[in-house]
Amino acid sequence: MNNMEQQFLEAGTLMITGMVVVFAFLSLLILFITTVLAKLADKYPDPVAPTINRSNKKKNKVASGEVSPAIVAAISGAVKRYREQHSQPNSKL
Amino acid sequence: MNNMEQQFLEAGTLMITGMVVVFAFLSLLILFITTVLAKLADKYPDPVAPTINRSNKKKNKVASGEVSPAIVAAISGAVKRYREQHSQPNSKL
Amino acid sequence: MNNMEQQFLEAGTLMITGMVVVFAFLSLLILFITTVLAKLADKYPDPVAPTINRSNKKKNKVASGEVSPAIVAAISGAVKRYREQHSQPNSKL
Amino acid sequence: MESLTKLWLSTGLANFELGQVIMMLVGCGLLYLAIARNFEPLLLLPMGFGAVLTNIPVAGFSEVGGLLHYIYYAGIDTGIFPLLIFMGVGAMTDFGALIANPKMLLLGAAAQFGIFATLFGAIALNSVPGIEFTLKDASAIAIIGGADGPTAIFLASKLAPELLGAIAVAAYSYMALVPIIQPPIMKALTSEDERKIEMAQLRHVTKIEKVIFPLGVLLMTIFFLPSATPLVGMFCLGNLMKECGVVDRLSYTAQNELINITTIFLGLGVGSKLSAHAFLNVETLGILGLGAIAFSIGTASGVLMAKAMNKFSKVPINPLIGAAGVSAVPMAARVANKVGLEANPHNFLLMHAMGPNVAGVLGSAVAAGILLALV
Amino acid sequence: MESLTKLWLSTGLANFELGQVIMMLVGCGLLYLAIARNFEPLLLLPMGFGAVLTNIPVAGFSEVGGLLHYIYYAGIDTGIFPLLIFMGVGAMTDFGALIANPKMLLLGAAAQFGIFATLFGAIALNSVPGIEFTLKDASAIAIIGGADGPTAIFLASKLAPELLGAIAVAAYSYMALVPIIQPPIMKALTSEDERKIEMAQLRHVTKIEKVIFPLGVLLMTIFFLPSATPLVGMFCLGNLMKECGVVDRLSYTAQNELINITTIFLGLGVGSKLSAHAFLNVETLGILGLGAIAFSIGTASGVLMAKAMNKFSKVPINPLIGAAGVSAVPMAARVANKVGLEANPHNFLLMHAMGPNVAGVLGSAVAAGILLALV
Amino acid sequence: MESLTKLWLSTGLANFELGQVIMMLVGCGLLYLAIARNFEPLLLLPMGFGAVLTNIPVAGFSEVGGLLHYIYYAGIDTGIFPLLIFMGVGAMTDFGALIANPKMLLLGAAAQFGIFATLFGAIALNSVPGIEFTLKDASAIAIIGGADGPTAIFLASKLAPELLGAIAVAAYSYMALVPIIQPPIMKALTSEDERKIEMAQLRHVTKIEKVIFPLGVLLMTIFFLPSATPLVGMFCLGNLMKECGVVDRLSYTAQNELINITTIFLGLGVGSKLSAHAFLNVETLGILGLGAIAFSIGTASGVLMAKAMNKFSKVPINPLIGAAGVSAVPMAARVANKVGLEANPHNFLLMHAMGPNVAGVLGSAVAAGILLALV
Ligand code: NA
Ligand code: NA
Ligand code: NA
Repeated sequence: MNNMEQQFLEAGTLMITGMVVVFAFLSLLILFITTVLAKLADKYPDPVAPTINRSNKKKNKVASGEVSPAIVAAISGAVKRYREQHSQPNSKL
Repeated sequence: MNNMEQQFLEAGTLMITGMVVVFAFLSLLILFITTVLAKLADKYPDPVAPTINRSNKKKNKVASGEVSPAIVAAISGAVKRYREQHSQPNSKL
Repeated sequence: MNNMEQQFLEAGTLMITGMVVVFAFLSLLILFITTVLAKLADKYPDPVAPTINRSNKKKNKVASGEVSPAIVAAISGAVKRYREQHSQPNSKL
Repeated sequence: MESLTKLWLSTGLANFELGQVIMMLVGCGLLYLAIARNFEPLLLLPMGFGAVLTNIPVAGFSEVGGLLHYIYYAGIDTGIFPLLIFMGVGAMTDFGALIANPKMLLLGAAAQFGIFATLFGAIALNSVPGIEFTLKDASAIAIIGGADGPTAIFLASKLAPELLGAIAVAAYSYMALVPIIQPPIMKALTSEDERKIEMAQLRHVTKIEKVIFPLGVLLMTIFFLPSATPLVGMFCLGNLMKECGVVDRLSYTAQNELINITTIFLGLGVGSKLSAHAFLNVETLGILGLGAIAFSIGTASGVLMAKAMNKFSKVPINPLIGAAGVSAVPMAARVANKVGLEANPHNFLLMHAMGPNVAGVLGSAVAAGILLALV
Repeated sequence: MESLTKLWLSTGLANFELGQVIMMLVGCGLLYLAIARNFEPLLLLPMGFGAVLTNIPVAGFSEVGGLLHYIYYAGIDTGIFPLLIFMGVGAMTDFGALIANPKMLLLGAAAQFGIFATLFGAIALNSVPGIEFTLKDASAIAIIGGADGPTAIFLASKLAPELLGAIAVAAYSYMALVPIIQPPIMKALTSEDERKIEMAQLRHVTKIEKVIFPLGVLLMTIFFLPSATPLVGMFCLGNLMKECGVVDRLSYTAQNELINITTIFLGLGVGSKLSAHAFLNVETLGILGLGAIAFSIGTASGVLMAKAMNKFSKVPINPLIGAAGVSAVPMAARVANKVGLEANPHNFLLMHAMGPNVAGVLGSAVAAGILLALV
Repeated sequence: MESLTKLWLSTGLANFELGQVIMMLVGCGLLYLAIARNFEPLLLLPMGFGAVLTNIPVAGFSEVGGLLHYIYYAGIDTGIFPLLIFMGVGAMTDFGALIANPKMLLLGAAAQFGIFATLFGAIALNSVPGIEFTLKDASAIAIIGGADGPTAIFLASKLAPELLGAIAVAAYSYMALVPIIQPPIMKALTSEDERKIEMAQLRHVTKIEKVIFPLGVLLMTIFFLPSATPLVGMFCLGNLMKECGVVDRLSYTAQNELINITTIFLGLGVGSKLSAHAFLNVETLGILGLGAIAFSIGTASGVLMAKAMNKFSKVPINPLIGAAGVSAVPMAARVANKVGLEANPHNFLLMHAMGPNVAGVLGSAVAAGILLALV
């Protein structure tokens, strides 16, 4: 058996082993998600957001996660400006 | 004198020396604060803030340190969003 | 020729060589700017900003680069506050 | 006069070797791709710049005492930089789409076929005169098919450091070319009807699932493939910091300052391996060719696996999302979305494609671990 | 087949030693405390993760060439990481409350009795078979009573590096337990009336005082205790950067990016010392026990000193704030405030407790310097 | 008793040497200049603090195992810190004003005469007993005239590391003194009429020019002066990151966190070279004197060159902007603006002075390259 044949054999073994292990590993991960994680999700559900409160709030004031796009644009500009003010050219550093 | 007795003796000496030095050191620091710093505070008082100006300002516009909580909430959200926009998932880094 | 004379000679040579090279180098850079860069600037002008659109926009909403100074002040304060909230004293780190 | 001669002898013009000139042009080419074509600029820009610097005659950037020498040996030879990048990427990654639809992991597994098939190709290339790839070389090259930059750099630094430059260039180039390479393959392997398939909305994923997931992944890697734990471990650390919600300041730093600083240095350090000696040979052509093959086979395997799964699945699966299994986050997912929209304007696949997309990151880290363990 | 055998022999399952499994569980325990119980998560999360990583068989995280090996030797063995953390903490600390009421320094001094008394306990424990603490070991353990993480890590890395893992775990655990450990001691040693004492409002502190204070502290440390200058010096540098007002960008970086990056690495590096060999022995139990003693004695000493001072002081002093003298900034001050509010709903002690609290940081740095100089 | 003796023998008081005391006072002087006088505080504050720390007896900050020892050898001896600073400065620099008016480069060239003329002065000083400057020493001193901190530190670390402390102190002190040193020279060399000259508005500079400019500068440096490529290369990398617009997150990090972290360490490391042995000798006086000469000659050369150019130029050139050619960005440009406004309240020279100002940065990096190549 010459060298190249041997290398092909090695590569072939590696390919088969590799794909088997990759599939086995990620399949186990599926199992982990569908069993362990699913059970945990049942047992520890996310706390329900106080929806009634929220919709009331929304009418009165802007909730922190729901800023209007115009304000976001204005603020993004301001933040950028703020940052630029704090990184003035200062070659003598 | 066996080994353990000697160690106790060392530990005891260390305890006494240690507490004496800690108290001495921090007492000197008290002295430093009540003499040197106090004198410096007298000699170089903080510049008085122009209070009249300020209260006028306050009526007309929001001073930078006194943003209303609602705006702070809105901005905090916006800043967070801004930051998130600048740290998008990019696995190919 | 004693040592110091020799050193003066070296320093003099260095001075002349140095100034010649500095001038030559930066003059070449002038050439580079006036030829290569100028040509590039002609060939690839900056895309013209859609000015008509912009002035319309401006009337309706605050563009991101043109936030009013009052808002910038408010936001700068808020950003500062936000940052401070996120860097609370925590000596136990 | 003597002084001017000395100065002339110290100029680049008097010392250039042809190889250095060519490699500088390669560096400039990378800068062009980064800046003008927006090809993975975060890494190709510092990498191209590093390639220019390392080939400057006389300056000695990559010799003992030179800046790039320090950067390479401190951060890349040790594997530290790619691992820090991986931590930051972990802190940017949302596994929600994958947890909601775990079968997508099979697509991330299938796409790794590109890696292992390429091993064959690399050995076959040894029949070309001037090319002599060991199995280690072949493995380092094949990982390009994983479409994951830090994984490729980490593996290459361990298995074939002398090929690192060419491998990194190929890896990032093909990742940038995802929108060009993948669509024809995706369209060739799917019917119009398949591309039109709409998928069911994903369920809500709870916080506890997201927190435990990285720990579970790490645990399984520890059990079955410890050689992959440097990569998977740092990735899971970053993801845990993001999801746990109690160390936001660390998570924020890992996703921003730390990854930015590391990216600059990683790029420069990888660029420093782009010397004429290491790059200008027929092996580099082989690497570029094999990389393209790995990438294409990976894409095809993902699509074919998704087609097969669609056959046997109760809920419909659009085969296009299989292509996202190569990783190249988030570009491959966006490509799947785009091709899907072309067939059906109401078909938004982006979130569905994020599942196989992040599965592909895990898949290629697992593949890298297998290669490290066996080669 | 041969390949599968090789792969199996490279798995964690085939190579686990019992000690490694147990230490991984310890690491998971730290992660649980950090995430689910919010116990000092900024350090316990990376520390727990480091403990898991370092105990992975085959992977070699803490062997030459491994990531944690580099982190430990570059940053902890050299003392650099704790000193950078101390600089950042200095840049976060406001000495205003202490300057306004300097007598509080005596409380910060008294609370260090916990440290020195523990030296005795450690020597006494030597009579237990299997425990053999040298005076250096005892000193490194006793510093847990200082309730200051970086100080404990710095001292342990100099005096007893092989105990570093256990000492760090104990130090951060007890600091997280401040709200549970301290209140019973505080209540046992004070009467209801004492807990109700309201304190006079603090005077305004000028800028010049705040700027000169860190310089004065450094100067005195130089004169009397140079061995404490690494800790005190970096702390004062951070504080000076904060207060001087002319290097805000440096101060901001020291308090944020730099301390965050260092915290991640410090946690991982400390975690890497949590190997079975170094942790799973009776000495660790001794360390946990002695740490609890040191902490409790420190709390008690602070309260008793405050009671004594209240007797002789013209202005009333609430003895509860003495407990804040152990440091554990700002948690101990908050605990004093909370216990005070329970006795008297109008009694806000938080600002008053910040004085002894930051005094405790200086006190334990001084104590560390004494131990470094004499042991 | 024995213990107290041991403690006393470990105090600073028992171990002080006179030189250490004096050097600490020098360090405090730097802190004073930084904080109270706002003299280049970003660097003088950590530098002054480092000077205090390194002279503490017993503590061993700059001995093997000490913090400053690690900082110095990792970052300054290798040249890494000044190069990172230069990258950050490049990312902060806008070459627009220079590209719009490229003749300004001649002013940046002329101002370097201060550097080369000082070489003469340094040799002449060798006739003073106790001073013995080699040509390397003289070159490292002369670069102070370049008014560029990182360049001075980089060159000194290569040519005369034992003079590094004094050179850095002198360089930053004179840069801070720009508003005091320059105006008299500028007024002495110009007439009232010349100072009143208003300059034409600058043309718009396109994006492509700004992107290609740093690459052109680097290319020319590679061709003609490879020894300057470490400085020029990192500067151009920073500038390219800023201008190209595709790696904003890297550019932002280079200008902020990375440069801030490096600045803290650079200052401490430079300060660690301020030992009595290296600083308290007549050579330091020589360095301070020569630095002042270099600075003044540089300013004068710039102004005279601008006068000459004004004679031959079609568009008017205000000679004041020549003084900005020494660099000291942006202070020198502001000084030119201020002196111009004094003569003519409608004369805004700031943007015009930015051209020679940034040209001066390139000029002194070129001068440093020449000195590295020839000395
Ligand atoms: Na992949
Ligand atoms: Na303490
Ligand atoms: Na200059």
